[in-house]
Amino acid sequence: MDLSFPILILSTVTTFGLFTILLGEDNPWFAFAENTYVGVAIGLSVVLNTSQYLIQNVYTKTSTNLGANWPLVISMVLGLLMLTRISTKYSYISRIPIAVITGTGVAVTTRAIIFSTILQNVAATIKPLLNVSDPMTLFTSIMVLVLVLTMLSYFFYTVEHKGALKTSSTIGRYGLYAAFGALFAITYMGRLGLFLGRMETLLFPASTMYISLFLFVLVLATSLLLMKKYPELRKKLTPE
Amino acid sequence: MAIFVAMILMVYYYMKQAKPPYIRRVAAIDAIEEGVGRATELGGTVIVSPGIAQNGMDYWTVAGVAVLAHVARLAARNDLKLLVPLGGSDQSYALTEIARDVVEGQYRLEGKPDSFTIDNMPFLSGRQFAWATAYVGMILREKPALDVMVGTQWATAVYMSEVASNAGCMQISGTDYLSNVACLATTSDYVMIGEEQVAAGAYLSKDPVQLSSIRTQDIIKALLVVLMVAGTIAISFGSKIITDLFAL
Amino acid sequence: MSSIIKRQEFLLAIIVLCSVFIYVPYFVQVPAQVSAVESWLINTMPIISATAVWVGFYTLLRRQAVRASRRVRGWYYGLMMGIMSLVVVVLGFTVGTNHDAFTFLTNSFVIPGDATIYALLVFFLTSAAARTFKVRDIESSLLMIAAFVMFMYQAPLTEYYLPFFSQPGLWLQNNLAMAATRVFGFSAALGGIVLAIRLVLGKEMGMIGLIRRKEKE
Amino acid sequence: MSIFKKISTLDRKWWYLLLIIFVVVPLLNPIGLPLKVSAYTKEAYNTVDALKTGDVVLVNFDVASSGYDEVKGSISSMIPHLFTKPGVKIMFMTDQDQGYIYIQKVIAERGTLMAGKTTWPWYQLEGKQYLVDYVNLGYFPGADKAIAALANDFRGNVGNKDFYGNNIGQWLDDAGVKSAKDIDLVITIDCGGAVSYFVNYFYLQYGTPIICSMISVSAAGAITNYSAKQVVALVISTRGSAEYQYLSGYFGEALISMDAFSIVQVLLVILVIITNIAFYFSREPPKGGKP
Repeated sequence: MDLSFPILILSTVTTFGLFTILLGEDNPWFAFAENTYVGVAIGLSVVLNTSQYLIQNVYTKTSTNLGANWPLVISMVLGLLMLTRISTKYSYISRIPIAVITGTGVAVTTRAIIFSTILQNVAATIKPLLNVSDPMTLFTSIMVLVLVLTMLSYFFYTVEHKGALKTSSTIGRYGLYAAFGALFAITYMGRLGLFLGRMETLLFPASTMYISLFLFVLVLATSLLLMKKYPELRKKLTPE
Repeated sequence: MAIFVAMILMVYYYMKQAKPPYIRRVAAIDAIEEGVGRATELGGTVIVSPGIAQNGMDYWTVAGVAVLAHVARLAARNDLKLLVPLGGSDQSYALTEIARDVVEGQYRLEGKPDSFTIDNMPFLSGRQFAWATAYVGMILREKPALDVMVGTQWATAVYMSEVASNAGCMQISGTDYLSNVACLATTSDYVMIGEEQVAAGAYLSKDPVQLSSIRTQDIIKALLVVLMVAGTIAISFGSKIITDLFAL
Repeated sequence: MSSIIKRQEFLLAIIVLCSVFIYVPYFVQVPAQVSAVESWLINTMPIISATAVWVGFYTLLRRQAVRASRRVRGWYYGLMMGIMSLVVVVLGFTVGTNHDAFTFLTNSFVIPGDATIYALLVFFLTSAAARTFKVRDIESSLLMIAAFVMFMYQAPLTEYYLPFFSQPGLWLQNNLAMAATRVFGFSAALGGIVLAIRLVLGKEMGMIGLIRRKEKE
Repeated sequence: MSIFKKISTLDRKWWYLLLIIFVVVPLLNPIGLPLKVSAYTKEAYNTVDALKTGDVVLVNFDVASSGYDEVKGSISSMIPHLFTKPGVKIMFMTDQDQGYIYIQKVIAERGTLMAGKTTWPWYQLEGKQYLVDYVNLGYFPGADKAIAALANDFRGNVGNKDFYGNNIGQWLDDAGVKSAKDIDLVITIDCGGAVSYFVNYFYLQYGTPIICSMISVSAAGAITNYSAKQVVALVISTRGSAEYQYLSGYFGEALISMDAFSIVQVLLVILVIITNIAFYFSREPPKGGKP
């Protein structure tokens, strides 16, 4: 069965329904798009996770070779303890897997940053300042060092910021905000590319464009009408 | 390893000393109380996200939970409606239950266990964009007075925070990568940068023992500054003594 | 038994034990059994998480059912969400994820939804820029100027006609942004390490909330 | 109310409307504003163009639906360009569960079914046929762990089956792929961070040249890799895609969108200038805290 036409209609409605958030108020289109989208997404999370971790990992491995994979049974039991959250009486048992996951999770992420973030970045900041022929390279090395040091000084919390530290932390703060500007622009460029890509799927080929245009006008007009002329009806048609 | 052990000892030492160090105020963290105050005046609602936990329970997420616990306690004390939409990534399911447990615990601590309703902390899928859509849907309908977004927040944080700002919400946010902090700096009223968020638990506790652990961070930062300056001088004169130290 | 589990020392002991098994093999050579425990712990995390999703799913269905039975305004939207998720779960475990019915639902709602929200971000960034990029104080001015230079460098049109923006733009991208990322990394990493230590010492506030709850009862 | 006051308090809906107009109009009527090709993209084009008979290329699709729109331009030009190089053997892989969809998509878009075949993977593109000139190795879960494993023991981890269950052992032997060392070029299309894994495990171990096309959020990190010469070339986001399409002659959507791309960014700059002038003349006390 060829479902591409209903998919096209529904996906375009979802797209424009979600676009109506730009009008700044709730309306039936947004509520419809939101609730169907979230509903399917929840189902998808349940299905994908269960099949990926519980079926493919635990079930397949333990059913084929229990002897080598018995620890996975303990994992599964720990996982099942999570289900005690549903009961009010026994929910305290769920804190055992919570403690396991917290202890492990924090430790795994922390141990990696000692090397990857701190040591490697310190090493990368250290650049020779003498006998550098290219003035631009020298300028860059000095600026990076100065910026890193001043920005770092902005993050001193237990020393009062006065005197030299105040100057330094102020420079650091300014540097940080300038960097924010640059990063904002870079991010903007990326998001713009995504938006253009999305618009292209709605506009090309021409047949899609007419459907998109029709649905766009329909969604926009009804939303505006409900917002401006029939606020009571809009209220009635949206969830609280 | 040596650094790590030294740090444990240092933190422990400072905690034992329990001498309250001078602490510079962090505007974004102080603003939480201000925001709750504002929400109380408006008789309104508070919406909080402890993050999407993209990497499971990492330190960002635990820090986010600490902030959530703080807001939850203030909300319980002031009888505010606390909304916590949960989900956002395939690793967020454990966080969902942890957050519910922590908030419930805070309500009990304030002696109001009956005010806690788990339905105000719904699970809204493990897909970032679907979760964010439901989040903004809640903002549109409930019109909260304060929006706190911490922990791991990715691209959708800008979406949520602009809708919240449109709805007249005060916003405090913090996240785990700098490009996003930059975007949030333009959309939010207050933004936590780097360790301001990670160490929020310590700042919030107001307990001298805990505050001392911040001292340790500063000492290591000072050490890094010294190392970088010394390393630059050394390498400028052709010695690799300090850079070799880092080439592990 | 229940009194043991309720004690905070017991939970703290689990956290410490897990931490030890994760940290030690990373820094020193250990016997194979210890690293086996390490990888078991890492494998266990997603399994616990994947089971927890069912709790979330259950609470969601219950919430929507309650709302529907109380006939709160717009209850049918919530019911639709609940039914949709239930249908997807049933389809996923019966006909499988490659069946037409399943892909119909994902292609109609989830795929366009994801792409749309991502595309919407540019609108929000635009209005945020219009609101914030004002010469109000030094910070916001710097923010604006840096962004201005980057835009001039990034847009093909201005880069072509106003090439003098390329050099500073490139410099901002490669050096200033990099320096800030580095410092952000330092700061957050130190915070993270200290947080990890505080967690092991039982001082982390969020988790203490979790542990202390039963004491007051 | 003065005009300035009006502008500085203008409802954001008008901004949104302007944005839609300035995107849709140039998309439907491209005018072809000038485009300067950056060194990053030029180098990517030259590297692909310089491939010789017998070279083996590994193409990784680290592509997910959320970021696809940003890299689809580089996919739809770089892959066909790669296929035009005679005698080059191509292996596709992905480290995303949905990555295979996009591999099939690019091949189906420009390619045709092979004679007598009706299903995947039997497609030909630019004269290259499946299981003769290219194969799809499939999905390797586990992010950096997967890439590390591939680098250490390529054949062991790939096995003898492709994504569709065909036997590719002989093909790999004929192509001369015994280990990761035999790969002459890695192309990775990144919506996540796969390039850093390839740098760590392929470049640092074997010196394999890497070309990376990525979404702009990851650009800063990838440029650091490029400056350190760990990556030979970059195709950055939509802009880089358009440049590649221009160079390779595979004109497509990214190139069309460049007009809108320029116009919107200039529009934003102009709007910011206008609001600032308006703000200056209608100054009101700043509300709220610091940004």
